[in-house]
Amino acid sequence: MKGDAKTTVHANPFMPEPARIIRTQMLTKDVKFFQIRLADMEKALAFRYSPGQFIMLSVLGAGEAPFSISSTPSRPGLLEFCIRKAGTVTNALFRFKENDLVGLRGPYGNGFPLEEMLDRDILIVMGGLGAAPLRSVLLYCLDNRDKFRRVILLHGAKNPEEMIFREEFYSLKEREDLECFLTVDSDTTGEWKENIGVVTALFEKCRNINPADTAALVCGPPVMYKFVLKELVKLNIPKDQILMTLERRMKCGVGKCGHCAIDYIYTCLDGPVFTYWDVLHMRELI
Amino acid sequence: MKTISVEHLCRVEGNGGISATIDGKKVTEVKFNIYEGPRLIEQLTIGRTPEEDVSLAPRICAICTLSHKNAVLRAIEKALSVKVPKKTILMRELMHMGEIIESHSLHIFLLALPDYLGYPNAIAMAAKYDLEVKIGLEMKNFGNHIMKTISGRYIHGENPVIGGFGKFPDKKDLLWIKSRAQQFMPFVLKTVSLFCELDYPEIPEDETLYACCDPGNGKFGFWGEKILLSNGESIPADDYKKLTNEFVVSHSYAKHSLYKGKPYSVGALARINNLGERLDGEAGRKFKKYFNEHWKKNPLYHNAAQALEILYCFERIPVLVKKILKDENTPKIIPYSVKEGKGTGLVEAPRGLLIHHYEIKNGLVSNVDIITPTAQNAEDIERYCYIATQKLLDEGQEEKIRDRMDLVVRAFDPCISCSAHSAQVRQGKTDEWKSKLETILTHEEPAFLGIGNFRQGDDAVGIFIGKQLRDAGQKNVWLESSTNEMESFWKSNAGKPVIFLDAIDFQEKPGTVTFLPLLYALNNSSLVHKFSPFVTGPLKYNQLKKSYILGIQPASLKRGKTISPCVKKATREVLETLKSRQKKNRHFKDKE
Amino acid sequence: MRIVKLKKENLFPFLEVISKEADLWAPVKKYEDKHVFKAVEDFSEIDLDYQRTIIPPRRILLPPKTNMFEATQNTYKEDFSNVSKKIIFGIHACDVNALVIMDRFYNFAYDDPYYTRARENTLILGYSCWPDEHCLCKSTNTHIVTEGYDLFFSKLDTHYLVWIGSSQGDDLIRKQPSLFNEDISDKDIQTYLNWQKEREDAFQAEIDFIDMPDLIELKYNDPLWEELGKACLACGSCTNVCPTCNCYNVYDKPILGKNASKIVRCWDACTLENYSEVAGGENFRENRADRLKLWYTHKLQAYISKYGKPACVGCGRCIVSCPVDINVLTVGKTLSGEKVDAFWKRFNLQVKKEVRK
Amino acid sequence: MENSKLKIGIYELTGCAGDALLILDCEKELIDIFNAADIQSFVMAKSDNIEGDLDIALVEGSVTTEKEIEELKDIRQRSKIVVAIGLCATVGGIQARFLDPKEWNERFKKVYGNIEMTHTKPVQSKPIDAYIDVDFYLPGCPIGKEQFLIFFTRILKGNPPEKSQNPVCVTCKYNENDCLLKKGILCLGPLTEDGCGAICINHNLPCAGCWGPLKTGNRTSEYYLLKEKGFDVEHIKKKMANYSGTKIASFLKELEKEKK
Repeated sequence: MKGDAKTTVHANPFMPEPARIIRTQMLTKDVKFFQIRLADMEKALAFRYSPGQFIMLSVLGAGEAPFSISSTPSRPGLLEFCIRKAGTVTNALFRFKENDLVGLRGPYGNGFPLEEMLDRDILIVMGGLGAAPLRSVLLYCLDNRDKFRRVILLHGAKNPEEMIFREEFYSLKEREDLECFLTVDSDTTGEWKENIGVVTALFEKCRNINPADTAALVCGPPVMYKFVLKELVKLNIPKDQILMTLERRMKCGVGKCGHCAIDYIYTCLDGPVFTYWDVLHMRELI
Repeated sequence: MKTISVEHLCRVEGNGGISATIDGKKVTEVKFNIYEGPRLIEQLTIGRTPEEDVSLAPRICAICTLSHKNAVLRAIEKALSVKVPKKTILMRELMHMGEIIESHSLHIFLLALPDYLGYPNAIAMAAKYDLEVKIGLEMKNFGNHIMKTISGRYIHGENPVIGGFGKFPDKKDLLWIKSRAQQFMPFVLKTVSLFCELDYPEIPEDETLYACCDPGNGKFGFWGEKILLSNGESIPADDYKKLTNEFVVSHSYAKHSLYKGKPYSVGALARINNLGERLDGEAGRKFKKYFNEHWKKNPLYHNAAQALEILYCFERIPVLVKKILKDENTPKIIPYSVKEGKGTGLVEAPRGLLIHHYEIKNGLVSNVDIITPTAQNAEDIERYCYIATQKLLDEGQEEKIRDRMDLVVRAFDPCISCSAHSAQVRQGKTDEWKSKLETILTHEEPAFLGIGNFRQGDDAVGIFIGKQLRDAGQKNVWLESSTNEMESFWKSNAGKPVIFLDAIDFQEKPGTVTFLPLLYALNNSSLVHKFSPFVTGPLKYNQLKKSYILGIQPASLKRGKTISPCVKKATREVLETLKSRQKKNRHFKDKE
Repeated sequence: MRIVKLKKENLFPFLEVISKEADLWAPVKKYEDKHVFKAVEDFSEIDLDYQRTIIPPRRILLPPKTNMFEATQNTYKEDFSNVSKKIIFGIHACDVNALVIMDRFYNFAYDDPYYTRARENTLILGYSCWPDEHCLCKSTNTHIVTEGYDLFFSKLDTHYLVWIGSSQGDDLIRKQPSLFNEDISDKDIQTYLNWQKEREDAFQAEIDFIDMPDLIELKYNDPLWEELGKACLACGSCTNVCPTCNCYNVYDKPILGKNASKIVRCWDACTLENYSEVAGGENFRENRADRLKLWYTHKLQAYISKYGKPACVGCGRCIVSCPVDINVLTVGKTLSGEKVDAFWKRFNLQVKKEVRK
Repeated sequence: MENSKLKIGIYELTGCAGDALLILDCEKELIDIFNAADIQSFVMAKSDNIEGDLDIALVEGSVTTEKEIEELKDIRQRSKIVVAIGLCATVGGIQARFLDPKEWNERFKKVYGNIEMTHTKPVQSKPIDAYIDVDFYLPGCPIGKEQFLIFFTRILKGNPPEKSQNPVCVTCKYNENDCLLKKGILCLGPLTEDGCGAICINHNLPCAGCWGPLKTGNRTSEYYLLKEKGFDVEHIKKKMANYSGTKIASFLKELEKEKK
């Protein structure tokens, strides 16, 4: 794969394509959901990506930033993002309304190794904004349900108000082919009917998985990794089947600007999805 | 009693205001207020290396930064005996042209012109007078371009250093400047006719004294080794203090200056008045065409004078570039090894005479004195505002006062940052008071008023000297001790200058004598005891400005004590000085 | 490959011919002892007797600030104004080798059109050099060229031997073949060999780069990095002068009065403070020590493990640029356990002494 | 997105007025500047100034009188965003050099004697963030034209530029200058914020530090380096302090301690 020229929307990999904001919705008090479609309908339908990849969104006058894709390639046309207000670009995006134009280029990064996940148990562990990239792979698995065995979702948030996609995951609980467990550290609303406690407590629910044939997908805040990884190892899932997606400063997305470099790895080319083994032998990854 | 004031002077550089206090039909006080806080620049520059000061001192002001640079370089190079080659001097002159063009065009087009055309600012003016605004902006940009090319950037360029330039500008950049200056000519001529033919109001008009650098050799120019006054006097650079005599006033962090007790003006108008005859070429022709009596007494003609100077600069630039390029060598920075010396640099900043004086010891700057144009103009600004206000008041046009004061102040193109750089208080030299007193007495016929308390130690000294003076035959001497006498004093001396005799604490050795403008003493509460209420009543503003205090530092002000010996000794000195005048002065002759 | 001969006096006529259709860049003197590459019109400015330019020739291909796009709300216009026909003449072996590394990098995975287009329009005319005490290129094996040049000039007494490295190089020669001749005599060959041998022996600085990946791994937690971090001024000079550094930043420069922007890329350096800062303010490498470790790991470990040779071409620029003597030579030697005399060492001793007090 | 113009005020406290002047020096852009925003107050350029609520206040100059403290607090209250422009506002300027109140008092007396100011009391020069919260800083003595225009254009659209933490050396190398420090010249490039374009070094002159101190600059290392190169310790300290205002006070104190 490496060394082969990859393609993007344009021959110039830095050139964004105008894209229109279709719908926005506040998910929590500082996370907003965006549905975006390339302005050119043909290009929108032809746009291909895989779960775990990211794209670069640019706002005229503000700049450009990487965002992981939350939608699934199995439903082409629309791209979805969960964006937290953090810097200049996201602040500008938050001011945008439906029908406004942004620049979009990508997709970039390696994405989840779907081939290797086929016919395996899929254990998805997400915390906080970690739900953004993992929702993509979750929806992909559900859309191609026959290609995977058990699909388990463990999702933790600080409190119900900060759980992104709360309503969506609620409704997923009704599916019989998904084992969906939600938890919050504390219930601030008084209406929470699911689990209360840290996400690792949910591992109780998946004692009977077949570790050798499981792909575990993890994404969340740094503190979460520490405990979740320990649990996954305890479950005997091989280190190269534990997959995680990581954040780094990126300016180009195509391995040129150097900002995401760790050793000889460029997070934007060789990641953002890494195995636990990668993380262990490259000290700086987490 | 009411006060009309312009809280924030607009379209001037820096933060200041002007106010006039009116009592019925009389203006009692005009204050040019400087809100700009104290920066103590001269204190910052002491103890630094000359190189550091060349970088620090010009930061007094953004508009005149290169004038300051030229002045500090002239002073320090003199102090360190650095002789720079002619090419470097020519390059510095070219750089100065840039500043004059930039500053003058900013002032006349963007700051002053809206006044005459009735707009709040130049941008609002642009809709109807787009050509004028465009010329102004382009001209200003060209001035800035010259400054950037030679000094490194628009403001606070660091390229000019002691002994030369860090990097000499390229030939092709200079040639561009030359050709651009030539292209500009039609617009420059338009500028001159616009500002010389403008209808300037006649209020205020009054003669004043003009001071500027004498470039020597009968030429027009922006620096020299002598100061030329419009009355024909000439003062060498090193004696600059004879002209400036800075003192502190309490309504401003900028100091004021008086020459022989009188305000004077510096700036473009001063230069054109004093040196206009020397202009040649197109500038000379325009001078002959437009110059008239009004230019000598109306500060509003500053704008016309500035336009003429712009023309002079545009004519001078091609000449300078040609001269610079004649010598193909690139001068290297002249090194120096001298560690001690002193020097004064005189430069004509866009808004007038700028003086930098440095003393260097052991390779470090040990004393600094910087006198800026606006500080020198402050007194005249107040005086002309006073005249204008009084005149408008007399003519019943009170509503015009505010705008007119604004206009007058702006005409001086005051540079408030410059003025608030803060000079050092000069404690008078031991016998400086003698010469000052002498000068006043040759020009005025003041009344003397001894004040003080006989039972309070050295406080008696004012009355004591007064008495002795009277006994010695001095005319018009009054004593505070009796109330009756005071009433007739005010009656018979209305409008006359007064010399107050008193013990004042100015923190010197007991027995030291000082001679100060009354304004200074008045506002300096620590100097004077129970003084202010006494004077502020009957004394009119104009009279107040002409008055002085002859003070003696007391040793003790305790009740019941008599005058201390050292103060007595000082009294004798004062008496002798006045007596020696007696012989020369006709007022004493009457009694003899 | 073909080798031809060019008389010394024919050099300028040759440059005259080839510079008709392209800008000629060559080393010129900027300071007493320092040179830069400049687009020259007046050949007398060219000074071939130079050691190394302050900034490597990569700046000609991708200048410190490059405009990428003129953008509006829905259009992005590529700006390739930096791309023009260029010939870089007088470039030394180390810099030619660095460009080979850069070529590989900018073509890897995605093609960077700003570099590749500029590169495709640029011809490389190498020139032989003589090492000084800072030249490390023999240790990195980049003191000779095997690829990456169109022509390479080796200076002999009265002639240049000219290697033709590409078809475009050959085209240049053919513009006026009469300037060249092909009868290289045995004497010429001998002169060349002698010169070659003398040059090999003239190298003074040396590091064993083969051990570097392991040493860096073994000394990952060595106090050395903290010591370097304490002295490092984080000025970014080492990266800016390095011929194989490529990091950059992108910013959006809006145009006043229009709903449009310029998208500008400018060189960045991993040794600078906010290199690894992400939106929200988290900085992955806040310590100078961490950032230095990244630089050295990248140059001396990662690249070697991946391609079998270091991402250092031994040009010596970091050695002459770093005010506190943190450079490939002092760091490399310290890693191999050799004693070095450098400011950062003395500084740490001094600091330690004062702490003890 | 919205087209209503932002209300902007440009204010000058104590300083050389160079930053306000620099805005006027944007001759080619000046009309655009006035058209792009609603300049409510800009005393140096216009007389019809309105002192009301503002979206953005640009403040230059250091706080040097009690009146200025009040003015500044008033500006803060009426403005959504306050930007410190220029060295004086960001670090206190060259006049904030006297860190010790006693020394300042002495110096003040030397200049003004015992005069009691009637219009406003003086205070020791400080940057504006000593009294109010500041949203953005534009350093420089004076600020740069390009830096100002980028900032101004971006902030008008609600996108403040990303803060750079680079030293002057970065641009200096872009301009292919030789390192003066390496040559043994006292250059403050590594300790000074980037943005001026490395003008002085382009002119073969060492950086004097006029853009103010780089927050993360490694002063200790450069101090020892200069000491080793034979510079007088007092001279190094003065040079470092000249344009650092109140911002490197703790470092200077640290040095004093070491001496003892």
